[in-house]
Amino acid sequence: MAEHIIESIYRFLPEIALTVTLVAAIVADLILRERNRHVAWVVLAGLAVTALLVLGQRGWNVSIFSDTIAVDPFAVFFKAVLLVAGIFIVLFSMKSRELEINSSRIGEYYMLITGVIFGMFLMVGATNLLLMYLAFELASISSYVLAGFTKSLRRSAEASMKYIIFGAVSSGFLIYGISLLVGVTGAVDIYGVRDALQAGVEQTNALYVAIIMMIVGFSYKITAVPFHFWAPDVYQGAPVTITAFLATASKVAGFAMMIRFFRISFMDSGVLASPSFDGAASIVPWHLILAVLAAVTMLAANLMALWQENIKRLLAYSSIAHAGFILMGLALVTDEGISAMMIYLAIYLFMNMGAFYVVMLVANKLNTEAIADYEGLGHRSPFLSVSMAIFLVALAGFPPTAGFIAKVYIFGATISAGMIWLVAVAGLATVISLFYYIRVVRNMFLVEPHESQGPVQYDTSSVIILVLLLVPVLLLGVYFSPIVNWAKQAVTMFGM
Amino acid sequence: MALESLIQLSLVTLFLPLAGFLLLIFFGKRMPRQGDWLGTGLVTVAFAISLVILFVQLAAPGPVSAGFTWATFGGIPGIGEVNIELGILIDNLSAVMLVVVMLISMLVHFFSIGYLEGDVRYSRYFAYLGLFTFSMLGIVITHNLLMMYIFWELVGLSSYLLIGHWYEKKSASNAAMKAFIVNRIGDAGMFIGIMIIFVHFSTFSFDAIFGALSAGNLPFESQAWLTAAGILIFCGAIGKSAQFPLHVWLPDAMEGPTPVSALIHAATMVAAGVFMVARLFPLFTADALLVIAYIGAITALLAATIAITQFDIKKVLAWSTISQLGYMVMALGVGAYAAGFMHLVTHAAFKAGLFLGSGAVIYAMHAALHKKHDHDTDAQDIRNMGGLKSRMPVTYWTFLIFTLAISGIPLTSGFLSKDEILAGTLAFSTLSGHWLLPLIAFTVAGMTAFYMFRLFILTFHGEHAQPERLPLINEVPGVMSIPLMVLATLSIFVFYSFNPFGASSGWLFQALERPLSAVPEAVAPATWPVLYEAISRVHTLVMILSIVIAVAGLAFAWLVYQKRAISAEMMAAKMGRLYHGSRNKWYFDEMYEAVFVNGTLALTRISNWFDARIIDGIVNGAGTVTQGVSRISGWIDNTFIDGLVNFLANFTGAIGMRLRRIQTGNIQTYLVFALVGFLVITIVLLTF
Amino acid sequence: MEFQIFGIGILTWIVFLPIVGMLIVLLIPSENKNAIRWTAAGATGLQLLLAVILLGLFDRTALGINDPGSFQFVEQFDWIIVEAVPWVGKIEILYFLGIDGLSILMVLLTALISLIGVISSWSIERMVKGYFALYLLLVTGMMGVFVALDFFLFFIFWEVMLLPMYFLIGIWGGPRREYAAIKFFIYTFVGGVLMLLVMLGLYFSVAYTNGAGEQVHTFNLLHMMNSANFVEGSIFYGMDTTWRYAAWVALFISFAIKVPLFPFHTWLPDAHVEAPTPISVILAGVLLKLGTYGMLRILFPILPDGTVYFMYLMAALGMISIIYGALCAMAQDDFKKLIAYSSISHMGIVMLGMASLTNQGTVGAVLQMFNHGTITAMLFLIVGVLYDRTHKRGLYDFGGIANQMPKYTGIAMVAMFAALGLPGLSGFVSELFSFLGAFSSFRVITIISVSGIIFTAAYILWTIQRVFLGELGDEHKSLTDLTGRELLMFVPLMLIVIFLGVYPGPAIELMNASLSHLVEFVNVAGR
Amino acid sequence: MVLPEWFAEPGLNHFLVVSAVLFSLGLLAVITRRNIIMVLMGIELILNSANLNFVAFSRYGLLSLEGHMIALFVIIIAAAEAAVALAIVLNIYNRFGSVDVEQISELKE
Amino acid sequence: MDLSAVAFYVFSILIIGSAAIMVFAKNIVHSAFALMFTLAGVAAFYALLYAGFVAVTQLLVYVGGILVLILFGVMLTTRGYFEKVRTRTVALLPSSIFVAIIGALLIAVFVTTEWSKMPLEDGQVTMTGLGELLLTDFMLPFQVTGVLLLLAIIGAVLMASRARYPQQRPHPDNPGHPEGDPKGPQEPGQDPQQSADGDKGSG
Repeated sequence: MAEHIIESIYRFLPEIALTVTLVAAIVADLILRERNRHVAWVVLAGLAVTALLVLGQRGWNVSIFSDTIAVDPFAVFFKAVLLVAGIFIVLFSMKSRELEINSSRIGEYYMLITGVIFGMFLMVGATNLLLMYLAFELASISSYVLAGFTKSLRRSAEASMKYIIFGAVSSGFLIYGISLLVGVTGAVDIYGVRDALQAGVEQTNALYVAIIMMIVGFSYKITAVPFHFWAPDVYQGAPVTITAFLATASKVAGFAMMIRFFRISFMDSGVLASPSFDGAASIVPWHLILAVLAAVTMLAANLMALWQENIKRLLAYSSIAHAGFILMGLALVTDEGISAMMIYLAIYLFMNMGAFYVVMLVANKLNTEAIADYEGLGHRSPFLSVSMAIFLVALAGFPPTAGFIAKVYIFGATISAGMIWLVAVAGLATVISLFYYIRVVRNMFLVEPHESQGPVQYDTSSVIILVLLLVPVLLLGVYFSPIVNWAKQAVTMFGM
Repeated sequence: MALESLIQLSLVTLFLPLAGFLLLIFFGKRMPRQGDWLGTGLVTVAFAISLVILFVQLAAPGPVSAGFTWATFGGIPGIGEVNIELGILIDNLSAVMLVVVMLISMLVHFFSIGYLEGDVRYSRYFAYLGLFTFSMLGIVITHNLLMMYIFWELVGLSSYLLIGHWYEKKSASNAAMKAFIVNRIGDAGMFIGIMIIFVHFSTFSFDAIFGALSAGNLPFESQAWLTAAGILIFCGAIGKSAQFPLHVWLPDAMEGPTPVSALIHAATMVAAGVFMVARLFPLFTADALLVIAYIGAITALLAATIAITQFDIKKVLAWSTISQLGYMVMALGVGAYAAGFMHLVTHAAFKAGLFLGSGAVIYAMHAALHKKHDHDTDAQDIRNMGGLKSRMPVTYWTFLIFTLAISGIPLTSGFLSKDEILAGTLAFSTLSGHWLLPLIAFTVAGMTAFYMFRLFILTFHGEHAQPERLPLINEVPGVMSIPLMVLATLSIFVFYSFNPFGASSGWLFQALERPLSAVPEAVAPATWPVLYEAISRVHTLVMILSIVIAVAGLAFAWLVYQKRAISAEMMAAKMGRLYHGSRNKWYFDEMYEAVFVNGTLALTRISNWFDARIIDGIVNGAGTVTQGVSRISGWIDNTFIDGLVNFLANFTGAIGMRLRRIQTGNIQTYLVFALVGFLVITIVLLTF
Repeated sequence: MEFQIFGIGILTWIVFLPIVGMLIVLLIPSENKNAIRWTAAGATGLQLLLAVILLGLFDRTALGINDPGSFQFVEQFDWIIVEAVPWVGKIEILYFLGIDGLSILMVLLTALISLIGVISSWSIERMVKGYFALYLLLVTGMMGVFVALDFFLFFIFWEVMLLPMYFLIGIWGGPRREYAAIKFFIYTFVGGVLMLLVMLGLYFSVAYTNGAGEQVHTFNLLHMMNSANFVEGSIFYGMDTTWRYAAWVALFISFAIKVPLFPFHTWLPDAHVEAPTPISVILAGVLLKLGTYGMLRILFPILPDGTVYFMYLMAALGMISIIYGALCAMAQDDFKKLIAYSSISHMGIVMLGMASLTNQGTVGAVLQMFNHGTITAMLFLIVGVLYDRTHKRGLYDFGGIANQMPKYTGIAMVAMFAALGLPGLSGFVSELFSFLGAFSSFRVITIISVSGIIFTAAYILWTIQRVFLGELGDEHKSLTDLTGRELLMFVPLMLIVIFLGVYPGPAIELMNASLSHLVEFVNVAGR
Repeated sequence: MVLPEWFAEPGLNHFLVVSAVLFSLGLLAVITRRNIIMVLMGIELILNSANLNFVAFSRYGLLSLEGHMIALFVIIIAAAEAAVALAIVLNIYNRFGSVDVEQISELKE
Repeated sequence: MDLSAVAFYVFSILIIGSAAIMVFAKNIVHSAFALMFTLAGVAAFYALLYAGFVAVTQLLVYVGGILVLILFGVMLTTRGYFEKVRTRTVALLPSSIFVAIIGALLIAVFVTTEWSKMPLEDGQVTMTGLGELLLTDFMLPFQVTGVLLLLAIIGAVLMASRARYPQQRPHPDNPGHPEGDPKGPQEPGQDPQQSADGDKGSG
């Protein structure tokens, strides 16, 4: 046992590094006192170290801490993605003017960011149902606070309130579902669930309820319609850095957990849908539920996005819609689909982050989030607008941006799995999505600015951050074999 | 002379006018005298060459042709090769036609030097004449259908350009447009006919097509298709030769300069249809030829009835041209091949003469009116003329010869050819029982004599409408009168046959031997020996009849207009409706305007409306979505206005709007929706 | 055939030269307008030079289409390789360029029209830098589509064109530019999505076995054309299946939108009317050809069963486009809009010729694509010249300018009569062969279509009458004739129009082998 | 299954039924009570019902001590969540001067 | 019906009854006390289910911790004692029916399901066993819970506290007023009394 624990600890170094970072941040906050914004550097350093450690985990495929958490290529892939998101969010936060409203507490802000990342790390690796729930809560609780970080703003306060209520109820559903699943299968980890399902489960209805309740819990995290309602309000109310974080990293982690759960417990057990539900073997058409959720999500979110006036809110709906696209991959019950999801998530991270970053810069300078105020921006700040246009175009899925590759893979996997109706819905949704993305682009470029509006200035570091985001969005559009290969290999070496 | 050099000579003839066109269009304005000498000179040279060609060809044993590959299709493994050749065929038919075209063209060039002196676009005019001559020659000397069609259209273009020469006048540009479009209608038919031929035979060459037909290879293996092809190709002739029902453009085309009318709309281009039918004669089945004959007959009669009541000197001549073209077409239709074509040749001379003569009259009238600063009087209205005999003797005498020729009075060329046509129709009716054809032919002959002399008398005899103007009218200069004299000379019988009462012994008739029909015997027309026999039987009768009828017509006109023994007004009043119908060209223009022009315009409006309202719907809606939320309400209004597809786009947007409303801001509402989602999934899953 | 410059293949050069130009343009300070213009002219000029070199070296007998050995100037590299994983074989996306008889004329046309577009853009004064950067990007997209032989690459180039076009219309366009731009954008985007779906379906259905014995999924168009490469059990496996027909329809719509065929055409008049002159030229001159080119390159050989099955549908749509376009054109008061509708009509002829699946028909169609490119480019330039001078486009605003601007009128006449299909000018030749080909496949449809040439004559002549003939208005007495720069853009086009009208043999010879082979292949595979 | 008999001996099902009722009542509190604190109390009920399941499954079902373990963790998480939630509620009260859910709905369409 | 059955019914009535009171009570303080009884009842259930340790924890943490927290919350969010304690309940009837459906569904599923049973003996549940589990299988969750609690404390303090360093630095990029709230369409002006950093609450 002791060796196992030592071994486990060795395999657990990135997470430990994150914990250390958290502690270091607390200490730094105490030491630095009024210069506490420099905590960001501590966190950045910690994340960098973590990144190194994560890189060292490549190729590992072990299950540690008595099968509670897995360190496999799949987890490493997502950890890498989450770290990138985390690093960018910290960078964003250092540039954000909005956060200065509560600048005296900025130390805590970075601690909570670290905590969220830690929780997400656990989410992507967790194979134990309890740990899944714990990680879920860990990431959530910190997020609730972060959403309300600029607490003197009414919208921020409201956002955190809505977030926590919806989140708590959803996690209630999740744990209730877990309790039933545990009761039905008698296993507390997903391998046990898999084995039990393989052996056959008699309590079909209870299993149904359990799975549906868990899907409700997951769906909240990944903002699938109709469990997405919190998202637009929270995304709009939260500080833009946190919105970016929630819209990307949080979703990525949610998807990772969901994929692992369904992949191991259901796909590996060979428990797929069958037309008859009266058989003794418990067969849950979970993938059909997911498919319908994905379709509804894509359509509803895109339709609702059409009329938005607030850019953050628009991006919120856009990110909900993207969740729909991504969810398609899981509904296919193929590894193809899962690898497509991974590719999509990684790419989605960059383009969405980029869009939010521009939104933040604009808010910093112009103090506005209204889409109407983006009119003429293309003439006032070409670089910013062109970047924004590229991100939006990528989100819409145009070649030669990475967004196109993401769509290609997810659509391709869906077609390959034969779910033509789903891909047709996705195509329709894509067309609808064009309307609102292009509207922003139109405002930026096709409308002349008023004469009183001068150019918008930004500093070099902002440009560097933007370029760092632009490069992958463009590069992955024309050369994407590394990420595709990585994703595919990660899926191949899944779990145990 | 080697026969190959015929080809080269004909190429030279062909390209000289083109060279004239190109030089004049680019450099004309900078040349001395705007380059009229260049155009005229080149055409004169070309005329000389064409004469050489004619003599060599008449002496030669048979036709010569040569071609080159214009385009090649297929030819890869598995697919046979299709070569599309363009080339030249010189035989008696084309050699004669070549000379006719060049001669008239040359004379018209000379005449134009006087007639168009001082015109704004003087060099442009000669350039276009060159272009026309080139195109016309192309039709004449080609050895395939495609090239014929190509030049066919080019002739239409030059006609368009020349009719519209004075395009500042709305009526001129309208007439040009009308000419082109009406011709296009005929050409479309011709194009379809050519397609039928080509798609089956994979060649455009006359020889190859006739050869294949003779071998019993029919388009789509059907005689009906062959007949259809023939009739469709003939549609081209209907357009170009102004046959009923596409005859409406020719009178309007008189808006062009008068020499142009002489060249294009009397002598050559309008005869191209006749030439084409002659050229493709072996292709036509008996049924097709019958259709052709009737079209010709109807045209001849229709135009003649209209010509009787017109007052514009050029319009009368225009209708008479149509009528004569109908004659020629009818002749070919009944199988009187040589007669029809001969009439083309003789008609070319005297009708060009008539037009040039009328041009001279108009020129003189115009000059006189100009001197009096009278801009209201119509220089072309014969009611404003009269008594010109004394002032324009050369014109008078030449005009008289032309009028006699067209009326078919013996000793003229017109008598020779018309006589043969009448004989042909009568012979045909004895063979087939279509007695209507000779009836029309003879009636028209009488009417022609009548209306031509009506024109002649009203113009040159009697009192001038405004006697004080008469002294101002002067004879035209030599450059204009000499062509008239040349043409008058050519309207004498001796140039065509030494026997003034029988063309069939003349060189021209002999040279124009009717080709053998290539169509299967069952649908072929009566062969030439059979028809010739019938003609021989009726020939004497016809000759007597035709002379009687022509003289009767002449005499009647003399009585009415010279002697005033019968009042023309009273006759008109008695005729009542008939008179008005004739005066108004039987309302063809009005009818076409109402049906086709307005119909098309209505169709365009409908299409446009459909395009803007119905089809455009979806994107209208879509575009509005992106144009901003600020206009939502206005946009919703549009929902109910725009079309069906628009509705769909709006529907999408509306769903978006509705869906948005559930985002109330109340967290508990959200939870309820989520719970509903949960409940629905659960119930669905547990129930099914 | 190999032809390299600095070790890089000529096709890569020809595709990416504009991108190089774009980067240079981006580096030039925006005040330096002339340098930017000259850079663009240089890039497109070099491109044209390369295209002419291509033409010179082109082997007319090579078949191309589905025969990998006979493509010319081929450049083939692995671009994206995903190694085999348990559930799916090796995946490859190629950087695969090459031309055959089908594309050579299109490459030439693109290069030519691009250069002429730059010359015509000289008068653009607003945001010159952005304009030319986008313009050059657009040119790369167009050229790329014509030389790509990998579906993925093709699609990328296809979509790359969209955004520059949107901005070029949306920023530099006329008063309703925004509407026109979005309309164009949405239409084409819908087409793009449909194409994407079909492309992915094909990709999963097609796999070939490579030298190493691995099963490789590929976007290589040539592999897709081989029906033996369709994996058994995949969605597009077999012949004449519902899914194959569905794919055919989807792909057809996506191309038809670009053509544009009735009833997918309504973006065109708006886009044309609002676009600045050079963009109209590009749009009509090149962009519309992409649709028909795509059909010949992709739709016909990959889904021959659907092509044969839906032949009559295509012909009928072609027919409707011809007549409907002509009728709509006749109803217009706006010169530009009229030409836009005439494009619909003329592209209908292309469609009709292609649908016939005959040798003459397809050759005529491709030739018509080329000729329509040159002729309509001229027509739009003609409108542009007038618009530059008077800022009016209404057909009733003019009259009698023939005397005032003789050179201009002469050139306009040539262009208009070429559009009308007058023999001796290039338009006739291609219409002739299109109709001839079509007639052997569809008699009634072709006969009805031929009536379209009458309407065409009507609206063209009417236009000539209204604009050039008649009395010259006083306000136009000061109009000046063409400048040297303007002549520079017209003269080459006019020479081509006349040359191909008089002697089309060489042009036909260029594509004869490939298109014969295509027709043969489709007919054999589809029946 | 005869009813009285079923009632006679409370087993797994009985506890689960109580848990279901608790769960429903929790939901009811969450969606009907306008006071945020009441909503939080409802959430506590939901968590309790889940916990009850775990323990019941430990007692009768396939689980053994793991169920107890999980229940313990859930209780702790519930506490943490409650603490944060109440802090957020206090913040809300400071901003809005009210803890009525309905009034805190400025973020909406 | 044995003693455990009696106990079961007694406590279940207690739990459900007080939970119902909690949900339906007008007065929030009443609700809080009703919640206490529910929680205690659940603890009793745990005891009935041989989960003594869990029962104790439930009492300690819930009744001792969370409930007190809630009561504090109630007091801090009401102005003056029992003045505005009464809270509204809206759409009670439809909501109740709706929730009843969910409940009925759950109950139906639970009742009709034949559960696999492996009853636990009383003796199996030992503190040692729990402790061993905690240090072996549940080692990681145990550790993670620590982090979670730490973060929860940081978060709760952050949300409930006033600013530590009232002074503000101007942003390097923009010397303007840092308070500026990016204007969203739904962001009305703030209540001056409640404006930034005027936090009255305390953790």
